[in-house]
Amino acid sequence: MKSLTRRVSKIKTVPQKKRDGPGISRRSFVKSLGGIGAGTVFLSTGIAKRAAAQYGPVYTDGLSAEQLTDMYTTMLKIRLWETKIKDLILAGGFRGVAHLYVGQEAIAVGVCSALRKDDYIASNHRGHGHLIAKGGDLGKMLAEITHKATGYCKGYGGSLHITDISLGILGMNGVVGAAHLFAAGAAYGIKVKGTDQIAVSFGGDGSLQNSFFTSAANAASAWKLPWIAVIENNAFQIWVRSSDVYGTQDLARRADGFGIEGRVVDGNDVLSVYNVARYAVEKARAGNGPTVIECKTYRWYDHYGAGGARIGVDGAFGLGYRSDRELRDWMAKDPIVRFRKFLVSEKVLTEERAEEIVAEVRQAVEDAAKFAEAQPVPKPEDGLLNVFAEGSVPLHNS
Amino acid sequence: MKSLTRRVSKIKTVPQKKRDGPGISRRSFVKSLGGIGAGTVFLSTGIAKRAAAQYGPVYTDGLSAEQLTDMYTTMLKIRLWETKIKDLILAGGFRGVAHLYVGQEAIAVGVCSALRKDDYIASNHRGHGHLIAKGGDLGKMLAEITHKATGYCKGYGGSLHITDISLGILGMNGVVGAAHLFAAGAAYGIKVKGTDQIAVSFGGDGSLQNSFFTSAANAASAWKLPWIAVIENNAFQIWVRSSDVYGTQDLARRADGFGIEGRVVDGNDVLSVYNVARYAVEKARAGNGPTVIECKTYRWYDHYGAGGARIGVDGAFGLGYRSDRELRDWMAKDPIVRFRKFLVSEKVLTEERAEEIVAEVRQAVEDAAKFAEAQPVPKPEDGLLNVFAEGSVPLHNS
Amino acid sequence: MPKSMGYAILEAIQGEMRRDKLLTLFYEYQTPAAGWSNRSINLEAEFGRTRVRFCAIDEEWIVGGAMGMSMTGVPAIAHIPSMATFIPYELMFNHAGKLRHMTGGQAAFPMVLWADMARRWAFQGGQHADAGLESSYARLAGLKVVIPSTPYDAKGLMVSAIRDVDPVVYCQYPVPSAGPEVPDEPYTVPIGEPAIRTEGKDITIVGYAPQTAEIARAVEELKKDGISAEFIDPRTLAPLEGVMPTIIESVKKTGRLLTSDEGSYTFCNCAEIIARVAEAVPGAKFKRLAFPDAPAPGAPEMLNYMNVDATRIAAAARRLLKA
Amino acid sequence: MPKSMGYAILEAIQGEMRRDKLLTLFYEYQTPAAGWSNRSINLEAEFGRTRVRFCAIDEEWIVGGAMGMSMTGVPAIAHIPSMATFIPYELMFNHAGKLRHMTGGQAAFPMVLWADMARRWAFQGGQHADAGLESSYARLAGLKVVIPSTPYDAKGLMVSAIRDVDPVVYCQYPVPSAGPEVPDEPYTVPIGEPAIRTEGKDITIVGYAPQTAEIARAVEELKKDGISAEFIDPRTLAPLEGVMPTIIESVKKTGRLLTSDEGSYTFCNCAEIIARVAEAVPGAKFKRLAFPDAPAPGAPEMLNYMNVDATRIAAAARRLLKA
Ligand SMILES: Cc1ncc(C[n+]2csc(CCOP(=O)(O)OP(=O)(O)O)c2C)c(N)n1
Ligand SMILES: Cc1ncc(C[n+]2csc(CCOP(=O)(O)OP(=O)(O)O)c2C)c(N)n1
Ligand SMILES: [Mg+2]
Ligand SMILES: [Mg+2]
Repeated sequence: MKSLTRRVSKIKTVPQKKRDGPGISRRSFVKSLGGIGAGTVFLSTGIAKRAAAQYGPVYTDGLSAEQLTDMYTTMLKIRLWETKIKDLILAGGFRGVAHLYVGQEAIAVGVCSALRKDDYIASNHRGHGHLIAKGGDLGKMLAEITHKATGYCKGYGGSLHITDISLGILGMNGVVGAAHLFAAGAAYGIKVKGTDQIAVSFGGDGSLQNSFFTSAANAASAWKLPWIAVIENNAFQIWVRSSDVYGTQDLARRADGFGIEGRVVDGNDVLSVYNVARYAVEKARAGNGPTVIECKTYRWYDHYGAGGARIGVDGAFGLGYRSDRELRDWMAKDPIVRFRKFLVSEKVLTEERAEEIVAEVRQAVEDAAKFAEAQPVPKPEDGLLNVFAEGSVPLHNS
Repeated sequence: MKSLTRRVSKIKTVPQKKRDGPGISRRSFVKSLGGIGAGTVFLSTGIAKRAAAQYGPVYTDGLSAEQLTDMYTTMLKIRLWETKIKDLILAGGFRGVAHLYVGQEAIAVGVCSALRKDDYIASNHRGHGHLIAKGGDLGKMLAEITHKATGYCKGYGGSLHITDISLGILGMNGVVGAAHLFAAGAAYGIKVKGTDQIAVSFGGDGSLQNSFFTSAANAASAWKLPWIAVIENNAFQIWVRSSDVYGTQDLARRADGFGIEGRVVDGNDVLSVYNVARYAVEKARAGNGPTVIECKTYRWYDHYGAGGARIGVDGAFGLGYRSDRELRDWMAKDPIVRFRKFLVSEKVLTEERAEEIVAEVRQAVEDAAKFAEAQPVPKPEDGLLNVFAEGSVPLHNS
Repeated sequence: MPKSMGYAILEAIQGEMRRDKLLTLFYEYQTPAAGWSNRSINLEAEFGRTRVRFCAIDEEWIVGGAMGMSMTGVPAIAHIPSMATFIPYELMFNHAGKLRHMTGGQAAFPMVLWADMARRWAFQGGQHADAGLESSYARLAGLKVVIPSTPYDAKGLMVSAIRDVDPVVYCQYPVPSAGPEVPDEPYTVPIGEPAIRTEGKDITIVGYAPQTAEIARAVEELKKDGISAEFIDPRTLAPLEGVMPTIIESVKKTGRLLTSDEGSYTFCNCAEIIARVAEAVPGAKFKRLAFPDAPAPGAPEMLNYMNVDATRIAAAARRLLKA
Repeated sequence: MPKSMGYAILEAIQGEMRRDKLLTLFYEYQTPAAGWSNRSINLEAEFGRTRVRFCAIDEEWIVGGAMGMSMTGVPAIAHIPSMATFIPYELMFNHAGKLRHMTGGQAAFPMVLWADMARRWAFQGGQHADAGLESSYARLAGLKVVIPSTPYDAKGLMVSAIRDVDPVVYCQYPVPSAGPEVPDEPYTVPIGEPAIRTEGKDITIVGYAPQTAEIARAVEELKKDGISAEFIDPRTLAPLEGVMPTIIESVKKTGRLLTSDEGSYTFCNCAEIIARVAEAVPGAKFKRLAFPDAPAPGAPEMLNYMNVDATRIAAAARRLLKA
């Protein structure tokens, strides 16, 4: 058999300045104001102060109205695109599976808004939101979820494994917790390359116990790796309540044992998440090591699929392991409604514009669904490819 | 093949009173004084106070002179028996290997003196000391280390695997960290049985990273298991300094992340170790959950075998990864010399009696060596036994 | 309604937990309860949360905790999910499998590693659709590995596994109900005994769990062509000493051995069986069917192309008879 | 003084680290330095502690960190000790081996898992004296597994493993120096090519690394009896597609295959080879020698009784020739 030989790596250092994310620091805020064209609204200092009082002191004032609107739009994309998937599943005959992220949108968007395009994220089974926030294409994602030949993974992987290395997306992963270790490894690679990238891993409250997290945390702490672990504490591991199987209430405490800073944040508040993420990102970029961020949140749907859900209705009710009342309480804290109210009250958006965006996103979701539907299925014999970089493996069924 | 069938387990609850260890509580101290025969010296309250000032407040006053003398004797047993092994290795032709415990005796003896006979310990590769402190027989241990048919494991396991379930010794183990998990499992079993036993695991500073510790700590914390992890921080993992590969200085901090109490103690001071262990044991027996105890110490010999050592001389010098000066500083803190001084100054022992005990232990060590030497080697075909409880496995080499 | 495999297993555990007051189950999220109409089992409700303990996502705890517990005389069942089967592999390898021998017979692990197995499902990726993992356990000294193909065997083998003093890996594939009815009372299916599912004289076919239904269909197809196939289900994969005589006798009679695995080709469990028969029956002819050495792709188009099924088994049998 | 296997491997890594400025080594305590008289290699001194990184006792980090790093274009070598070989097994199984396929070709892991192997040493217990573990890796889809038996192959296979874009498990058994001299310059031994160590016509013997010396001695012994044995060292254990034609050709010629493993019998790597030959060469005769399905006892009396050695190999060959 032929082995494909790797090309020798060349060191490609990304200069500190070439930022293409929203990485505007407090110090550069006044400067960037000067360079803004007409039509871009900024949060006034008064608003920044009120936001600071509400969310903590640091970064919100660095966000332009455009960026804030993008964040709102992205949250909607996740919400409406996944709601569409839920409806497709309920309609029957769906060519795939999904662990819906709805309810947790503030986390993906808050974190990824603090990242550059060349930063890495490693994601888990409930990762659609992370990928959309990092720039994933709705159509190609849905094509992959339905195992089409032109999906992100050519139909091999499906929902659980959507990957786009070119966007820094190291992939969703079906093994709980693995993302933490791979991101920490990527963070070590950043040290070797000498770039100022960051590697972020997303994991649920269930992702702390297998050694993936332990190994990542120790290495990141010992060698100050640019690693950020985002723990989305939605209270459940399938139906198991984390409080029944863990000895601490705040999972960010796990970080203490490794000498890592652990922060707890309201995961339904996109600006709070952004603030903490931005802080952690700047710290890591400056070479000051890792942060663990625990975001308290709740998932609106069942662990998997669309059990308890209905077409055209938000949320999954009547599940044996949680009360409808608990869900309703959390739905009242809808991160999108909350953020939209803030944007409107602060005049970043008008109600009309906010509603227009909903319509635009809804259209984009319909387009994505049509795109995915129209895509071809994979060729049977392609299953033998891609085991190794070159060649195919032999069939053994005849 | 025949399968051996397990007998149905019967619940055997050990009543709280039937203590055969030194478990004399502060409250029973006065009572037990009444029952002491002539010739037994007790620490006076004055001494207890001075000890308290030096070591922390709690338990030393519960120890009888007899118990203190036993602790001294056991430390000497470990020291002299292992020194003998070192000399045997250097003499050549030794039928076995050893990771010497010399220098760390205060930890094994401090901890095991706080345990009952029916408590469990799970030990690691550097575990001779733990086993002797838990009641292991010097002759049978040496017979096992030299792979004799009458050793603790009939010659199969050797140094790394000495086990005596009847003494609560779940075994030394060659895989770093595994002991933590097995002890925590045993602790869960104690909960199922409803007894008030304790399970203690011993591990080095290197034993925290693999998931054994993480899994043990979380379960013990979540369900308040009677588990105590003793971390013997002797600074090195073979030649790797833990401070170079961990993000925290005090390894007891690792406990915090699990919501477990973590204590740091001078591992060369048997009474300090005993105090903390006793505290942890009483806490666990009362159903109040686990403790992690980090003991700072140093090993006098090389990681393994007798490199850098000489017959008749204490300590291994000239090792590339540590300075002789560092070793000498630690040898100056010899836990046995220190404890003996204390016992003499407090009149628990006279210099003469202390010296007599040295001679007695030296004799016991010589007897053990002679016993081991005289033991038969295993029968070749016995290698095929004990894979399963019944029968033997087939040979495949002809 | 016949009992499902899942129900049969819970019934086995229920009976043993009633019999042995210490027997304890660790699991993750696979609720140990099942039922229909007036029949139901709920182990947690019956035996309490200490003995029926749901755990964090921590397969090392589930298996390692069970090992530590079993070492001290509390027999244990450790239930782990399929994609995590190999997280506790080292524990089974270096400790459960070895320590009895290394301690000269002292250390005993009366435990069952109850491993969920996946199948080559469509619409999953390779992590959630693996099969054949039992051969990695069957390779380890000191472990027994059983793999039921019917609800009847599932119950009887679980009872045997729990009562065994040695560690047993119990592989549960999701297979449809078939075979004899499952009695309500406890009974054992001995570890180490194969089952001859169909007697025949022209060709021997060996396969198990996920392949049982396909092989059974292939045997029917072959019958139509007048070919009499003998179908043997090994039921125990380690140790194989008790299983091989039946297979070897059969191949001595038929001269031909066809095996079919849902797992990947290389080191699929039947490779070991073929190698043993090749040594014992010189001149026999062999054919091994299996999934390729590839992960399972999610798209059914690719997956079906790679899977073994009844038609392919029957075709291979016909070819082998002509060879 | 000829280069030892250890030195040859370090020389390979040194050359590749000079060639590729990102190549990074994670290890635990097996100091990557060696030398004698005026020759010496010290990777940490030459390349610095970032690229030559000693780690905590954390095989999951060493392998998983290397995987994450390699996914982002930083090729990596993960060196793990023998008794811990299976701690990162799940990582290699579910991730390194599967993710290229599951991501439709996107995810690449240009990494080498450099696994120390033990041998059936005396005076160790079974945890420190295991062998044959390579078959558990060879079983996993998407991984390449190589196993050098001489210092020359050790260097050439390490260079190939490092340059390969796919994950390679590199199994280093401690074997004495033998075979051709090791050039100072980098060179490759291709993955997937076996070596015919001795040509012969009466019987084919297959074995590797720990068994090489014993087989070589047995071949000499047999020669004295006028028996001409062909000794083939597979060198690559997965995928076997490149290796099998040579072995199959040989057995077609000799009609007899004898294999010898230091690992346990069941699923030893040669079981897969026998099963493949049995299918390809009907009528051939087979004999498999291996350690029993038991851990290795520490006492040499028991161990030697169980081990395969040159005398037993030669005797088995004679018997097989008479069969
Ligand atoms: C190692 C491992 N064990 C078990 C599973 C099965 N499993 C899939 S998702 C899940 C729950 C994950 O909970 P959490 O991490 O909190 O994420 P959430 O689903 O709540 O977002 C489990 C147990 C798995 N995929 N991987
Ligand atoms: C899981 C595992 N990895 C590596 C080894 C090899 N090894 C044996 S002892 C040791 C060092 C242990 O250090 P520590 O835990 O601090 O104990 P110490 O030897 O200092 O008492 C190592 C790396 C092992 N036995 N097990
Ligand atoms: Mg959760
Ligand atoms: Mg140490």
